[in-house]
Amino acid sequence: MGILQVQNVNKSFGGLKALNNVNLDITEGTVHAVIGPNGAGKSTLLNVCVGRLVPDTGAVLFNGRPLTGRSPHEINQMGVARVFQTPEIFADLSLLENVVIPTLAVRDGSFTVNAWGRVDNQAEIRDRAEAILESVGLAEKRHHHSGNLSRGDKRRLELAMCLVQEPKLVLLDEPTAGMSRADTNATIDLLARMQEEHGVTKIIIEHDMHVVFSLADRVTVMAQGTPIVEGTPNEIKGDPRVQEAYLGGAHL
Amino acid sequence: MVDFLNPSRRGVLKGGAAIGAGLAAPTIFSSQAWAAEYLNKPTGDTVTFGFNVPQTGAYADEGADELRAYQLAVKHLNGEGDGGMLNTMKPLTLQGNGVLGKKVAFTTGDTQTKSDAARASAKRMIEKDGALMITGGSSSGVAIAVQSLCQEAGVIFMAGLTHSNDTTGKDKRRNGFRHFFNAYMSGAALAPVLKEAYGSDRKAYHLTADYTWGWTQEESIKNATEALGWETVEAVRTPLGAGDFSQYITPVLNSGADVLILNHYGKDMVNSLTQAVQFGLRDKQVNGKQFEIVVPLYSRLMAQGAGENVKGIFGSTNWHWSLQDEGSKAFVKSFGAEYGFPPSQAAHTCYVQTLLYADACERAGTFMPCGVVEALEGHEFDGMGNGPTLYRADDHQCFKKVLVVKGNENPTSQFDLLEVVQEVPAEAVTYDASIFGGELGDCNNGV
Amino acid sequence: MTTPLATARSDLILFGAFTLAVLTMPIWLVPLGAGYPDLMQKFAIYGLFAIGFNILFGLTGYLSFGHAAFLGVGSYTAVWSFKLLGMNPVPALLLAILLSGLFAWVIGFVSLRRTGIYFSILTLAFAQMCYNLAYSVLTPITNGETGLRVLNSDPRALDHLTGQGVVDGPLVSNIFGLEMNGLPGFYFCAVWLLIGMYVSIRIFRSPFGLMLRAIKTNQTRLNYTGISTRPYALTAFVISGMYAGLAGALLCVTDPLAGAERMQWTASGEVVLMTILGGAGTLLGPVIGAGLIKYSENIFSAFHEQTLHDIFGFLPDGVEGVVVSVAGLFVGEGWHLTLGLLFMVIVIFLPGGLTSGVRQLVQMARRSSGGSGRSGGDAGTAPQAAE
Amino acid sequence: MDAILLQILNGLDKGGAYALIALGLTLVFGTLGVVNFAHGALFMLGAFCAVTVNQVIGLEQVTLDPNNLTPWGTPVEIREPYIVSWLGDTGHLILDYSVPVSILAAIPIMIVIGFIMERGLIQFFYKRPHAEQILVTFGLAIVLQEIIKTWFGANPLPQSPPTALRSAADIGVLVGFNPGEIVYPYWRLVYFVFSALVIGGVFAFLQLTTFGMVVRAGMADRETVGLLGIDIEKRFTLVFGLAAVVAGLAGVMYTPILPPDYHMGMDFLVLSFVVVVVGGMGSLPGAVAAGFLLGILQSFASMTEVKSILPGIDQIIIYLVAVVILLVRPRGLLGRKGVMEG
Repeated sequence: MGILQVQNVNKSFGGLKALNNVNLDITEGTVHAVIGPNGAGKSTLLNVCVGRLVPDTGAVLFNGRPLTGRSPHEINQMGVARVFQTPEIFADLSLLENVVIPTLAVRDGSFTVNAWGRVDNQAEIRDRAEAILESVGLAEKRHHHSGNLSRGDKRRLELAMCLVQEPKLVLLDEPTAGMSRADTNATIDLLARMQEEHGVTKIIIEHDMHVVFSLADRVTVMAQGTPIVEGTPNEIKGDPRVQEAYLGGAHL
Repeated sequence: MVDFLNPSRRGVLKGGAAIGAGLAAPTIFSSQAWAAEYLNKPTGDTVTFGFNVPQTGAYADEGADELRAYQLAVKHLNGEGDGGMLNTMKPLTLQGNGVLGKKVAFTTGDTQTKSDAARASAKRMIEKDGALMITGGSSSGVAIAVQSLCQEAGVIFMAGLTHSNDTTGKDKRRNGFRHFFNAYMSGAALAPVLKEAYGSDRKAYHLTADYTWGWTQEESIKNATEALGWETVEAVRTPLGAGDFSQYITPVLNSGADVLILNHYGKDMVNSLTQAVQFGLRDKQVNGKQFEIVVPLYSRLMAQGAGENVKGIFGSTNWHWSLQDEGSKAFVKSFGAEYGFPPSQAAHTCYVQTLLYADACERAGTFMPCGVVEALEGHEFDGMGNGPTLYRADDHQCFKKVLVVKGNENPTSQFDLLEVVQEVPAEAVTYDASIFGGELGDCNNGV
Repeated sequence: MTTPLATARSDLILFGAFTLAVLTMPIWLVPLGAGYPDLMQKFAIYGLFAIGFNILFGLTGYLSFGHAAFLGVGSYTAVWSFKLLGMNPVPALLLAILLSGLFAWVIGFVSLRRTGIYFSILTLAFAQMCYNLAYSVLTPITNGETGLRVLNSDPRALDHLTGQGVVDGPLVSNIFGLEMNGLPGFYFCAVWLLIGMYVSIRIFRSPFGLMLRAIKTNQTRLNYTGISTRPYALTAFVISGMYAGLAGALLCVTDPLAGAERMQWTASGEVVLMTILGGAGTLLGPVIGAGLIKYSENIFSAFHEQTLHDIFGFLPDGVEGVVVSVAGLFVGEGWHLTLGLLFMVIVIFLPGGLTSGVRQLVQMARRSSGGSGRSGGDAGTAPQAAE
Repeated sequence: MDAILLQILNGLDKGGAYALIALGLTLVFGTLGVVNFAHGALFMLGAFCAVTVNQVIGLEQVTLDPNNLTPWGTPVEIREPYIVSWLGDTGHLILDYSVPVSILAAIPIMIVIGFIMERGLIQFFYKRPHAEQILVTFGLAIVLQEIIKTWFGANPLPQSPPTALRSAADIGVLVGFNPGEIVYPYWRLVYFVFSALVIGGVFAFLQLTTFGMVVRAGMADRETVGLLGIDIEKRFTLVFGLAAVVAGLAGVMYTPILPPDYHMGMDFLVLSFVVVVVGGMGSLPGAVAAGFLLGILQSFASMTEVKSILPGIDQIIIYLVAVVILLVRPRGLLGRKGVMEG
């Protein structure tokens, strides 16, 4: 049994069937890519997994516990982290503060009023935060305003914010979307390195085949709300159904 | 206890003049209070009055008129101008050379028609500018709030426009004095005139501003009219500043009432009267009688705001510039010459209050509040408009003629909006001081 | 871009300087014409109000348009405490903080279900309901238009117990006979202002404060970081409501009268303006904004033609007349005009408020004097929105 | 029965006014994303257009009568409007109809004011946070009202409806009530019809013109419309001008009901925001529906029968409705899902 199980999930928006009886089983420790043409339901699937959307029917289980009906912060506290298509960071805060917050969230839970101690006196939190910034290569910028970072650096920071929580599962929504070739490659390198160092289970939603084939252990192809093929990247490459799904997608 | 309230360098600090004056020593620490018998005892050659009037908000024009009157009063006290009512005031002790030999200076402030702001402004006058007397205001809430402040601080308060029974009733104070008339007196003065004009078989409908002044007026007018034999059909409270009163006016139409009494003041009165007239109330026949509207408290500024809708509508007022007694004529003449238009009742009451205070100081031979209180209590005077007047010792309320007025049908000018129907003598509106309760307490010199 | 870092030491220096400035107000305000007790009390009290408001608005970005309601609740509670318990300010303050906190909890609980302008309108609606009712049907509790005051006939149980029940002068709040008006009243408020400031500094630098700032920047991210944002925002709301209650109670300690206008939406708007004027999210800004607005309210409004003639008397006659009539538009009756123009100028040219304007000036001065801004800098957390 | 009918009439009339004021506010918010606290001031400026027009066409020739002195010793002034001395009875007629005539003047004046406001100030605040928009427009509102106060004073300045419309119409008779039971002022009926026409006009304009189409598209998705290469800036200015005209006209026609003073904008500001929010931010039909709903609810809450059960309900009804709507249906009555939903 995998770390994340999607069981018979259906989700419609008005008349549009976004997810049609989706089943998915993610093995712990793997990088699992979900690909498919626009409108295949990838993002909806991801939003169902993190609690942003509630499925019409079906369930999502994480380590055997249901995720459906829980709010995003509860799901995160269970060990699921999320990386957004456009990096979601605390743009008004410094890089260090950006990573201190998730560190605190792990130590103090979803709500603790700790209004008296100074943040900068919390040595263990700081050390962890600085260590993770070091590992993504942002240490020297730790006092900078994170809103001024380049897109690639924002992505690194966001990854750092996820990883510092030592999650069991990370969901990445098109982590290289809109990035330059150089930033994309840097991100791939970073993700690959992280996989070596931390070995966290990851689900990656992706368009860019280059990214998928560089990182993924397994790939699921979705079309029109349903997974159509699942296999290793090499198996997927040659599958005619995949070609058709993409070409068919072009027709649409 | 050491007195920290003593003024800091009055005269130098007047207004912002001191901003450039460099570092002035904080005299606030070098208190000389132990030497003074009373708060803010003037040590230089001037004595400071505090004119606390609404400069912003709905009553700003009334406040501006009050300020004009105050400035005129200061001129006259200091022997400038034509002297105004100083020529007619009887008895008169003032010399026309200031008060007790000191020139009168003044400081102004904005009450915003809010108790908080009014008290803050009055405190500044007392604490910073060294004012010995605070005067002004255009609503009872403010008057009562400032009056109790002056009592606590130990200066004299000469109320401006305030019409609630409470000011000299349950909230009266030894250090506070009111020249203006009140709701009870409005009722007492109006009732006989209404009876004569509209008969004794009438059904009245009250619309009342939903706050303390409105309630006291409603009660007073109700009592006075019911004593005539009128019946009160309904008394409805309306939110302050409602703007559109249509939802309160339409129920009047079919209520069976044949008189509408508007216990509103200021903008509320302007709006409710305008709208009531538009609803055709004055063209209506009910119970075989012509429907009538009554506005118990009138002011010229309100009449201006309501325009032609006031025509023929009865109400009461403290004073009107068309009065022909010597005092009124003298005041209207010097005010009109100075500013080009006649004074309002608020201006009159403020002018008179200033003169009365100054005269009381002169008579008492001191600015000490307790001395002034003594000089004003039970003081009888004449020649200030409204005929012979008594400052009653029991509640510090003035008793004098009350004017019943009617909206002028054919105004000859924009100021000629009200016509005096009757000058109701003081005896007719005098009441027993105990009926409104309250305690004057002791006078306070602030030391 | 790096900004100067706020360390424990720099905060201590800031607080020390602030303390010094507050305690010496009776000296340095005199040449500005504001060195009299009532205005200084108002500076301290409204400073406290704005500091509290800033904990909500400056940190979380939730713009409450109904904070005056808590000020009013604090005031009424304090006066009722005077009436029932006695003139000692301590129980009055404690009760006021407690009750306004409770009020804030209820209103916050409901209002925080929405964000943005909806949150603002909800708080505004609650405050306006409080105001309208206090002015009219709740008069038995609030004494309506006239305002709630302490009367000699009130029970004042504790006073009578300690034999201070019979007072022949005015009833003034006092601690062991030291009356809370004049300068002692100012210092009493100043102590509370300092406590309030200190607490605010602690909150700003604490993990809790960091979470609040994170709410302002990116609530979505915070949710996906495992933080439940609403309880944080509610706590901030309650804390700032308690500050407002404390400020309201202090208003009554220095002057035992509570009026309903304190709850009007314009009063809520005033604290918003104070905070933004001085600089929302900064430590000192709200206090400076509060001071500026109270100063203009009390000093500009007191100018009249004669004072203007005194000021501009040095000019030649013709010029003086023109200058006085132009200046007259902005003071006295026209002080609102000055205030309105001030807001516009500040918002247009200094969106971060006065404190950010000062900071920009300092940075420009530094740059031009050749001291190139150090990058990196010493240890500590970073771009603190503070100075 | 008659009481209820009358309150419905009151509600419709009030609702017309609320809807007119809220319409421009929600239009500006929906297209421009600006929270305009100076919108009330536009209403007030419109009302003062009527005052100005009245004063201009009523400009008086002043002759002094040296034989007749005022109590303060100056000659009595005899005033006669120039227009009357020139045109005689026609002059009287124009004076009598000065409020409706003001509309002609108010439209260009309000457009110009709107343009100046948008180009001179608002355009710099499109990207700024709501809080700053609120502050700067609030500052502007104060400045505008203080200017009006300096010029016109603080006292209300009464404006009369035309003589023919000054009294009340017995409309109950038309539907079978006894005479005098259901009477309603002509001018209020005029106001209601007028507001219906203006609202209809605005809707038709937005529905039928290309400009309107772009504006509606902009309300739905501002970025995309910008991407289509449409010069959205210029249209923003026009939208602001349109909002100013609607608010101004609401003000002009309201003057006979509420004698205008400098503060009337602030008095209506909070209320208009409540109407917009209840209707749904950025929803034009919502603003209209909410205007009428609140108007009618307010009228009913003021009835003695209701107040005896719920004392003070008429003081708070507007806010109570806002709270309930926001909690139960945060996007407002007719707001689109997802737009400014908090």
